[in-house]
Amino acid sequence: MSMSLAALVPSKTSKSLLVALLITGAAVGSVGGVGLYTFIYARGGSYLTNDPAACANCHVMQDHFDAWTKSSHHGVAVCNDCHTPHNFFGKYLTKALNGYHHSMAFTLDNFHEPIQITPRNRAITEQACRDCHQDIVDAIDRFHDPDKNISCLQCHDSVGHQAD
Amino acid sequence: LISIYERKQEAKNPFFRVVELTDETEDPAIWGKNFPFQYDAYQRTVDMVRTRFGGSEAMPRTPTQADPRSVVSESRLEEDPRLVTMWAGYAFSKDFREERGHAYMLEDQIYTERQQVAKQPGTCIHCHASVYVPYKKLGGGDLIKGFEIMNQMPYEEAKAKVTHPVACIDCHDPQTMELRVTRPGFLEGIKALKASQGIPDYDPNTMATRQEMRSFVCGQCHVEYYFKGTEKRLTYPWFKGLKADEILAYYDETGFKDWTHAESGAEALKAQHPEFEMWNQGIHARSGVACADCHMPYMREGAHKVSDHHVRSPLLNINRACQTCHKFPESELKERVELIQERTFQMRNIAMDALMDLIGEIKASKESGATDDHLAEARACQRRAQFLLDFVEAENSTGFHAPQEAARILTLSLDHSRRGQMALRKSS
Amino acid sequence: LISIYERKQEAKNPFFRVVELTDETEDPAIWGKNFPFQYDAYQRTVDMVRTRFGGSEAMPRTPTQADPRSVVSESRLEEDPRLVTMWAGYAFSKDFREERGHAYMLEDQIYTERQQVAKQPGTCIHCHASVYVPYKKLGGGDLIKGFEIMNQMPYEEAKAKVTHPVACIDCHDPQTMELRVTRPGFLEGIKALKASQGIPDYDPNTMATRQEMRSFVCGQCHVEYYFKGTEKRLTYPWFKGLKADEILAYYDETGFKDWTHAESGAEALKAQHPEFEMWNQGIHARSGVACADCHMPYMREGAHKVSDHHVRSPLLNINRACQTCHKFPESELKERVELIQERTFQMRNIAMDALMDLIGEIKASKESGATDDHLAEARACQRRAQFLLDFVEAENSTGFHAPQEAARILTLSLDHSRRGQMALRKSS
Ligand code: HEC
Ligand code: HEC
Ligand code: HEC
Ligand code: HEC
Ligand code: HEC
Ligand code: HEC
Ligand code: HEC
Ligand code: HEC
Ligand code: HEC
Ligand code: HEC
Ligand code: HEC
Ligand code: HEC
Ligand code: HEC
Ligand code: HEC
Ligand SMILES: [Ca+2]
Ligand SMILES: [Ca+2]
Repeated sequence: MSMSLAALVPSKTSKSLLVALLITGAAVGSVGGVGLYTFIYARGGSYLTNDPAACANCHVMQDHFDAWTKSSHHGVAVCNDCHTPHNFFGKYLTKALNGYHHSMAFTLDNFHEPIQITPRNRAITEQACRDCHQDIVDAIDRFHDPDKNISCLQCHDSVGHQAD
Repeated sequence: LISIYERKQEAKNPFFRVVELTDETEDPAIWGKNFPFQYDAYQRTVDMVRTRFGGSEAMPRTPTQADPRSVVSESRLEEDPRLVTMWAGYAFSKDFREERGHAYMLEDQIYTERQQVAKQPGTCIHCHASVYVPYKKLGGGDLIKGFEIMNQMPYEEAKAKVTHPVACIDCHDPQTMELRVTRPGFLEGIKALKASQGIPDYDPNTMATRQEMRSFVCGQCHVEYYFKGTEKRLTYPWFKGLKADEILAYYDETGFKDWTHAESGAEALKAQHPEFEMWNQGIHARSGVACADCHMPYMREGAHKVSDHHVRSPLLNINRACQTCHKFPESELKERVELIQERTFQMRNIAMDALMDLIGEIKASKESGATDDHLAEARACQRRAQFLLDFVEAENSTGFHAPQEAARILTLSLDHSRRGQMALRKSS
Repeated sequence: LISIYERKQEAKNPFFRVVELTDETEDPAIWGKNFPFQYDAYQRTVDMVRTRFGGSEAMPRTPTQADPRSVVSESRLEEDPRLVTMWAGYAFSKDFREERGHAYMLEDQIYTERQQVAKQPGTCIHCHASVYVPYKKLGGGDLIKGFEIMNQMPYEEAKAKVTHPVACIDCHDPQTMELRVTRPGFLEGIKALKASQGIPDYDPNTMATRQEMRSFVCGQCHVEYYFKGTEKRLTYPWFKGLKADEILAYYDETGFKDWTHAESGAEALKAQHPEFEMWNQGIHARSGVACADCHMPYMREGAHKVSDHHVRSPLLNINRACQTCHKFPESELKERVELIQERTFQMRNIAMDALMDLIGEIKASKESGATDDHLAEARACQRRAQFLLDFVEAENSTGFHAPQEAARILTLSLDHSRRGQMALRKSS
């Protein structure tokens, strides 16, 4: 378990963040309870499906949904293809983590706007690009340590969300 | 919990039509009953917060009979006395302050000392009050006629016809809430501009896109202007284009001058707040980014999005104003703007020093007996150098709206000052 | 079907290690056996295509004994004879051409007429040939030592030690193919720059990010430089920073001059291709966009992606070079660049005319008997005005790499010319 966790959670910081979140959730029962309630009522359960429209259940996701419908990947990738790891465990852990975090944020209404992707989720998205495009990027990355890989998003940040 | 429930409700009812609005409803408080978010924000334009080069700072003062204001903004003349020399003999050399929020526009115009040293016409009101209803009343239903009548009134008389600073009705159709241009100055100016580009009979209210309107409503006032002829008709000098040198060419052709410079005798021009013109030369306009995108960005109020009617410096609201398009940290975006502004300010200061040199030299030559003939070319250079410099100086973004274009204009200005100095040398 | 199968094969083997590469493999054709896509593109730098301000145009010429080239690029001196005046008395006034692709770098250096009018040191070779292996050989395995030895050779002798224009080995580690900096000039220059910023012992090869290396490999040569001392050590003048005025301050402090101006007697400086320095002041560098992103954009080759080793003007490749980041039509992007360039060019011309005036006046004063004392200040102004103007003139993007900064430098230049003219006036 610890090994697979390390594989799912890219950095130490986000790992301890995860642990902290889980502990906080358990210890502070009332907050956790509200979070759970929100999760259900605000159809946080939509995190568990692959339907992009489900993400847009939260109106704060509407813009991203709209922008996705105009993007080059509209026909080839849904939200989860880019925003969750491409393995079973990681996928549902990430969903749970994000689902919990976003439900809390949505309820407390205290998040930064415009919404910004977290470093952890950014890394997951980068990995998603690499998974699908393994072949084509091989030439440009094969000569480097994985931590010296060039960031896809530096040039292609709009593939999933095209503005207008 | 409650908050989620409320939001689900809100999303279904973006506003409640509490009162009926008509084309005569001037008071924004009444509009505010239907649109409380917009009205609340609109009222916050009283806030005074300084940025490195913009915003405004609250300077306490002792109210007097003539001027009851207890708070004004910084005097730009005290900050930079070279401005007094640049405008010698003109009302601006008496009083010129950092501009502040829309809430102050009427009182700041009424009480500026510029009113005491020169008789102003009713034309002034066009951009400092809600004039839509008053114009229509004066014109018996005809906006343009009302405009013409008020232009020719003395300021004191015109002032009594208006009540509010710019209000909802000046930018919105009360039935549909769509944006509209209500200012004759802009309607005529943009028509002339479009005509010069081969587009006849242009009318923004029927022909502009929604995104264009999000800048045109601001272009109603944030523009260079002059009072044409004895009727003092408000005119936007866009007949040859919107660039500073094109506007100068128009003034040169028509032989217009604002005043005669007290120290040098040059026929001088004053440029004022050409935000619309400069923005038009920048990369943002070219990319379709409107004034409202940065100065009235969308903000979320519960489940729906509203335009922030607290019109102000975007640097006081970087996350909403810039981060929707630029995914850099706030501190980085602020630094980018300030770097652009610092560079502009350095160039502006260089051009200003050169102008001071030129004015000083013309003055000295005059005093030592040079004839008007001898001074003619140097004075023409001063006129040009001064207008171009003032165009950037008066533009309120300190170069941000079009950094390279501002620099180009300052280069032209500096070169005219240089040539003026050379001309004196040749003729002496 | 076959083609899909082939691509899948290719994808798994994006390159075949056909030959073993070592730190002595100089010939790019050998590297090309392993990396045919990169090698093919690399060879295409022989193409000559003109853009509005860049690229290059093939001008036929009759080969001579002294200069066997049958095609050269445009003479910049013929295009703008003011350059001849600016560089009067210096080799550049004899021959200066539009630069062209990497394939030509060695022959263009060998045959420029500048070689005929002045004795050049071996230092020149640093940026015009593949020197990594020759340096190491000369230095007995020590790169820096080899560099020092070649610097002090006469050009003719040094030339004989090299064979290729810049080659794979100058930018790549043959084992890992990772980027590396091989040029002593850059290694020492960046170290001094970082030291001035409080970072000691900076070594790009161990401390830079991959993205930084995508610019540093170009910064090896596309920089301002001078030959220091009698050892003619190639030096990048970055001790006070990378900006034009900071570099000028460094030269002023060290009292360096490139030559004495033939017409005015000023101790003049020549600026050369400061692309790296200017790019550093621009918004692209600030946003992390590297030289290679625009000049070597990725291209698709069958089943994989490679960097386009046909290094050239991005305007000849807008879709790959710009459109990944900027979703505007090609024509619009081209217009944006050209608008920036036209503005830069206008300001450059204004600054150039002012410099011509100044040089003309100093010359006239000198001829009518003014003493060196009288001319000192005007000459100092010329030195400054000229270096700053040349910094923008010599920078090959015509302002694009940092539009507002280029304008700022030109404004400083223009002001120095103006002050020089004033100084003459005061002293006469
Ligand atoms: C093809 C990949 C892809 C798909 C499909 C995709 N996204 Fe994204 N998303 C991204 C990338 C890449 C970013 C980060 C953008 C950046 O950093 O500039 C991102 C960022 C976000 C953000 C954070 C906003 C920001 O700008 O940082 C949200 C919220 C989001 N996506 C939601 C969604 C939703 C909801 C869907 C489905 C409707 C979706 N995404 C589909 C790639 C994708
Ligand atoms: C319960 C409402 C809700 C639902 C459903 C929802 N989101 Fe979000 N999402 C939010 C909120 C609120 C934020 C802002 C959180 C913050 O910035 O702290 C957010 C932020 C994000 C971010 C950027 C911040 C980060 O954590 O990286 C991404 C990416 C994202 N959502 C993707 C998705 C995807 C994909 C789905 C569907 C599988 C989805 N969201 C469904 C409410 C929701
Ligand atoms: C679910 C698989 C999947 C994921 C995840 C994915 N892509 Fe793609 N992508 C595709 C497919 C399929 C295509 C279209 C077919 C093709 O040309 O390969 C495509 C096309 C593209 C294109 C060409 C079209 C364009 O927009 O210019 C780019 C670039 C690209 N992807 C980059 C990315 C990046 C960057 C990411 C991560 C943010 C990403 N992709 C994530 C499957 C994916
Ligand atoms: C420095 C900029 C840059 C970076 C970084 C970058 N790309 Fe690209 N990418 C490009 C350009 C430019 C093209 C267009 C190539 C062409 O049209 O020939 C491209 C093309 C692609 C394509 C093929 C589109 C097609 O024609 O089908 C895919 C897929 C892709 N990139 C994915 C990625 C992924 C995944 C990463 C990260 C590993 C990445 N890119 C990193 C610039 C970049
Ligand atoms: C891309 C964003 C953007 C656009 C578009 C834009 N501005 Fe600005 N504006 C700014 C910034 C940034 C400043 C500098 C604020 C400061 O110095 O505090 C500024 C300054 C101003 C100021 C002075 C504000 C003050 O605080 O003193 C005015 C007035 C102004 N703009 C009006 C306009 C008008 C009118 C338009 C359209 C014709 C416009 N702006 C378009 C970003 C923008
Ligand atoms: C074409 C529109 C327009 C007209 C006409 C106009 N103004 Fe203004 N005025 C503005 C705008 C926009 C500002 C804010 C920008 C600025 O201060 O540069 C402003 C600012 C001011 C200010 C505050 C800043 C300062 O200059 O001290 C005063 C006072 C003022 N105007 C007085 C007048 C007077 C007096 C007249 C008539 C002679 C007049 N205005 C005519 C648009 C106009
Ligand atoms: C009816 C004329 C009028 C219209 C329309 C108008 N303004 Fe103004 N604006 C002014 C005047 C006058 C001032 C200066 C008020 C003062 O200093 O008392 C001003 C001040 C400002 C300021 C300076 C605030 C500060 O803190 O320094 C900004 C920013 C601004 N306007 C932006 C806009 C934008 C954006 C629009 C369109 C959405 C707009 N204005 C429409 C007349 C107008
Ligand atoms: C200086 C011009 C100006 C003034 C004055 C003004 N507005 Fe607006 N208003 C705008 C702009 C610009 C928009 C954005 C319209 C669009 O996107 O089409 C807007 C949008 C709106 C909207 C549509 C929803 C939204 O927020 O985008 C409402 C409702 C509104 N305004 C109400 C008001 C009310 C009430 C007042 C007076 C208290 C007022 N406005 C004063 C310029 C103005
Ligand atoms: C609606 C989108 C949008 C908004 C809002 C916006 N920008 Fe931009 N910005 C752009 C575009 C588009 C460009 C042109 C470059 C490009 O194509 O990416 C640009 C270019 C720039 C540049 C480089 C050009 C230059 O003049 O140096 C800076 C700096 C900049 N923006 C800062 C800001 C700041 C600060 C704000 C907020 C006050 C802002 N922008 C708001 C879209 C926007
Ligand atoms: C954002 C894109 C971009 C980046 C980054 C960039 N350049 Fe350029 N460069 C251009 C453009 C555009 C031109 C103008 C080409 C023309 O006029 O044809 C240019 C011109 C040039 C030229 C002259 C080319 C010619 O055709 O004559 C050289 C040399 C050059 N750049 C080198 C560099 C170096 C070295 C760097 C990094 C230190 C760099 N560039 C970074 C876009 C870029
Ligand atoms: C070893 C020195 C050296 C290195 C390293 C180098 N260049 Fe050059 N570059 C030159 C020389 C010398 C020329 C001029 C050749 C000529 O005119 O004969 C040149 C010419 C160019 C041109 C002009 C092409 C034209 O058509 O006008 C561009 C663009 C350019 N280089 C970009 C780059 C970029 C980008 C890099 C890094 C990826 C780079 N250079 C690395 C020395 C170098
Ligand atoms: C620090 C690196 C560097 C050094 C040292 C250097 N060059 Fe260059 N040279 C370049 C670059 C980069 C270019 C292409 C950019 C340009 O022409 O502005 C170039 C272009 C040229 C050109 C073609 C354009 C022209 O100017 O006509 C000639 C010829 C030339 N160099 C000769 C020389 C000679 C002779 C020397 C020694 C006195 C020398 N170079 C030293 C980097 C260098
Ligand atoms: C002037 C510098 C320069 C020269 C010379 C040069 N390259 Fe490169 N090369 C680069 C840059 C920059 C990259 C991009 C590296 C990165 O992204 O980390 C690159 C990348 C590569 C790659 C990795 C895959 C790719 O295309 O991105 C290969 C393989 C390669 N070069 C081979 C060669 C060969 C073979 C030669 C000689 C024929 C050569 N290079 C000459 C600068 C150079
Ligand atoms: C890897 C991404 C990337 C590439 C490639 C790129 N740019 Fe940009 N460009 C940017 C960013 C980032 C900005 C800064 C504004 C912003 O934040 O959007 C910018 C700003 C600009 C601006 C406005 C700034 C100014 O100086 O006026 C122009 C114009 C521009 N780019 C043109 C180009 C052209 C032309 C090319 C190709 C030769 C190019 N860009 C290549 C990312 C890129
Ligand atoms: Ca202000
Ligand atoms: Ca060239």
